[in-house]
Amino acid sequence: MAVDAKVAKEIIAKRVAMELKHGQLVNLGIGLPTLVANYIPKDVYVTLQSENGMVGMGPTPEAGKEDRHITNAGGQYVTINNNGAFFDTAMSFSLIRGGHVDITVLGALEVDEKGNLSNWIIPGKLVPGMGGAMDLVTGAKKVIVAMQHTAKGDLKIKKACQLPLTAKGQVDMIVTELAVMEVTEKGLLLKEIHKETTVDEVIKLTEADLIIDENLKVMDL
Amino acid sequence: MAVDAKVAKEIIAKRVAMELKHGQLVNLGIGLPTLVANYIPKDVYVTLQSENGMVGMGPTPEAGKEDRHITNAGGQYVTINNNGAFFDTAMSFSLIRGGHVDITVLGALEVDEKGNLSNWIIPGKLVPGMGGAMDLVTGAKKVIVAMQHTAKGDLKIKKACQLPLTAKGQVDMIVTELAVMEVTEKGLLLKEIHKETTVDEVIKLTEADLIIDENLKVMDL
Amino acid sequence: MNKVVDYSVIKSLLRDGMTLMIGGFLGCGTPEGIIDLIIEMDLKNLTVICNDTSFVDKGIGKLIANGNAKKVITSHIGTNSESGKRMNEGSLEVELSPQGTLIERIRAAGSGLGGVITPTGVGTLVEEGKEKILLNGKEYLIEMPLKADVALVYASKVDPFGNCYYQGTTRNFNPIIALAADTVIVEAEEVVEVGQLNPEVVMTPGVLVDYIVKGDF
Amino acid sequence: MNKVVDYSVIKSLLRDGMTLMIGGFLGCGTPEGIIDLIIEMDLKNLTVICNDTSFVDKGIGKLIANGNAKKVITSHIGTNSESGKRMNEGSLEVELSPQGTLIERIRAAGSGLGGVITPTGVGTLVEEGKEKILLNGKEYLIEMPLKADVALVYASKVDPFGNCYYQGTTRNFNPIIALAADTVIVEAEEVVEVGQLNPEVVMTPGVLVDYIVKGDF
Repeated sequence: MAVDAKVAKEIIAKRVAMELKHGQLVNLGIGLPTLVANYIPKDVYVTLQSENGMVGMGPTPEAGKEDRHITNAGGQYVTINNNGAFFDTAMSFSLIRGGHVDITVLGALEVDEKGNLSNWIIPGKLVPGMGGAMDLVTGAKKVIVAMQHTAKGDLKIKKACQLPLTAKGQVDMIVTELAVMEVTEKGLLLKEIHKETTVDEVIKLTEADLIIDENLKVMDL
Repeated sequence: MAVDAKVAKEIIAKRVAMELKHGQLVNLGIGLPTLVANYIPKDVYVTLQSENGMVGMGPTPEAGKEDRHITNAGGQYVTINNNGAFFDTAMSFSLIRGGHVDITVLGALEVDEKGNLSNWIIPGKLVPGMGGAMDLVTGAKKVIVAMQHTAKGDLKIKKACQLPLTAKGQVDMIVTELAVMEVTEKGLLLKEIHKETTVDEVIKLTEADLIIDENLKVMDL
Repeated sequence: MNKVVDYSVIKSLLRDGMTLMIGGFLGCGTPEGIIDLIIEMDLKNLTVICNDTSFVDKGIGKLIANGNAKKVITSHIGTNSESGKRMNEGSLEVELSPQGTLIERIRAAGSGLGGVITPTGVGTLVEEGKEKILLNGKEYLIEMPLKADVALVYASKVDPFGNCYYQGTTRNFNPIIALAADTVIVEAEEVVEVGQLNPEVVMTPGVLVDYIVKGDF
Repeated sequence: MNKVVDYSVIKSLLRDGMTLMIGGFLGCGTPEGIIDLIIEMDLKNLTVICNDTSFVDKGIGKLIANGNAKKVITSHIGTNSESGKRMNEGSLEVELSPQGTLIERIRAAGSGLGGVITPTGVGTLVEEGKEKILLNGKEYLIEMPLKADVALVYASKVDPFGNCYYQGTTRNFNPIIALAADTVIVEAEEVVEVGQLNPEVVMTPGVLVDYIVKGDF
């Protein structure tokens, strides 16, 4: 299955959106995870958090209506819904680390079959810092990694992460354009594949061992 | 020197008030310490904290003007000045334990020459609890014990507190109707006495050893 | 989302033996209607976490006087004669925690922190049975987090989503306990429409709140 | 008490080698005028504690690009290419702290707590050189408090006594750093009269503030 990045991201965002349940508090990471907001079903009301200090984050403001006092964790202008709330960073991370965030969706450089995640540093090359990612991954009730299955041919779903970890054993689910995998005590459980791929292709593009779910499904997008 | 409780308290409150400096944040305990507010010089602006959640506490409201949403740490109706602020208990104790309160004034059951204080429990007899006193005594920059020199003839200023402590070695100053004493590394330094008492009387009514200040003064009330 | 319910729903959420956190400081900022409901239900063996046990006839104090609590974790019981009496009789267990420590223990539980490192209580009875730690040459106690099954929160104003605003000193423990319980119930003086509360002045975000009941203050 | 001064007074408070905490999240809620003042003064060897190093041409980012800082304690430097470059060259020391840990370390210093007991960072590079503690069967890191000589706080509105109000997401680190520095300087978009801010919506009590300057935003 060969799709371009744009299509891949759309598949991933759509599939992740299906994980969100009515009433949940959700934190969407910068980049691909942000796209998830576009696919939340109309009958599912979720509250979006931005870790710089708000819940009830609304859409991007219309051009000319930006308020420079209201930005998201990526530094972009956003809006707030009329049931939202602003607060300071300490409160924001009380929500995050305290388990009040139901789902956090993040990208990854690497993720492995034990639920380890690496997404904040490539030593000697790229040192952006962890920002709020370590707290989010440690504190959120459910951690979903949303990323393209491979990076320019390199396999990102590892037997064991080689890069420094963001958190140990905290990932619950991995969603790529090819597959949906759950981290279980026995290892990575392949639960769904995209209709245009095969189990063999997914196995080939995954370094980690995969347990094939006996109820393996096709992604229902 | 024999004075009734009312006069004694007035002397103590007046003398403590002289310790307050312009711009300070001050917490006055329930009872006698509250009276200090009545004697703050007009040219000294201090901010009063109430540990239940405000700074800028104002006077008791006029009868009929009480707002049941505004009470002090003793549960009584109070007012707030127009430069005051309300906050939650966590913030209130960040101010207290974090050293932002310049002076706390409290009563004592016993206080000793090492600056130990007992004021929250008489085992088997009276167990009110420590409330915010332990945090106040531990966190405030300066701790002043304001109390009558003796209790029905019992000496309250001890060589060593017998009752369970509120905090260890945190008291800086003791003000009674008879004397002003400072806790120093060498022991209790007698700095001032009331004009109607004598050093001998103070020594007699104090179990702790007293070092007599070479500049011993008469309280200037 | 409208979380406003009536007291019959609140009734279905409360049970004997629960651990409750209740807002209020000497009765100011306490959800009185829910207190009365508990007394009417005559719940037993409650563990109550609160700043103080108020007065015999006010707020949390009524639960003590009525014998609903088997244990109270609090900073002060001196204003309620029933607390001391029942403690001495052995019918009420009292765990005293310094006020600043108590609120930080609740905040720690609600904020995913493993404990509180505080200087308060060092060298006193409070340190009994607790781990001590030396950091930068200073001694501290490690105090453990406090969680509850249900938080009973008072609010002056609430919108149907659960955003809370607290007037004056009613705030006290309320926004902190709203972080630290499995179920958060708000009793409010006034229920306002969504949009009536400016997001900048919301003191407890509605996402923390599960149920709202309109009180009669 | 009127704490409003002009920039010349602020200038007299700042020196080479100081440790500064500065509010802002990717430039939102940063006292830009004081940043420009530091650049004009060309202060050296500053230690800067902040959420992130912003962008090369915005807020705290300018201090990095201008070489005023010898060390930064922060959670993210990825949006400012100068931060990484200077770190690799060895002219800027970077201590990375997870965002939630960073703000709690500042809060701990400002609240008189001896440290922070957090699960964040366990099993990662963040735990290097730090004490670990096992509480209730779970592993935590003990993270140390962070203090500063001066906190540079942005406020949307301030009254002359120092009471601050933060609009929108400008709040971020500002109310917390105001607790943790010897001297607290507020740069505000608007200075309002005493009494204009409702005590219920004050987000930093004026008692914490030492100096106020009117900014030009």
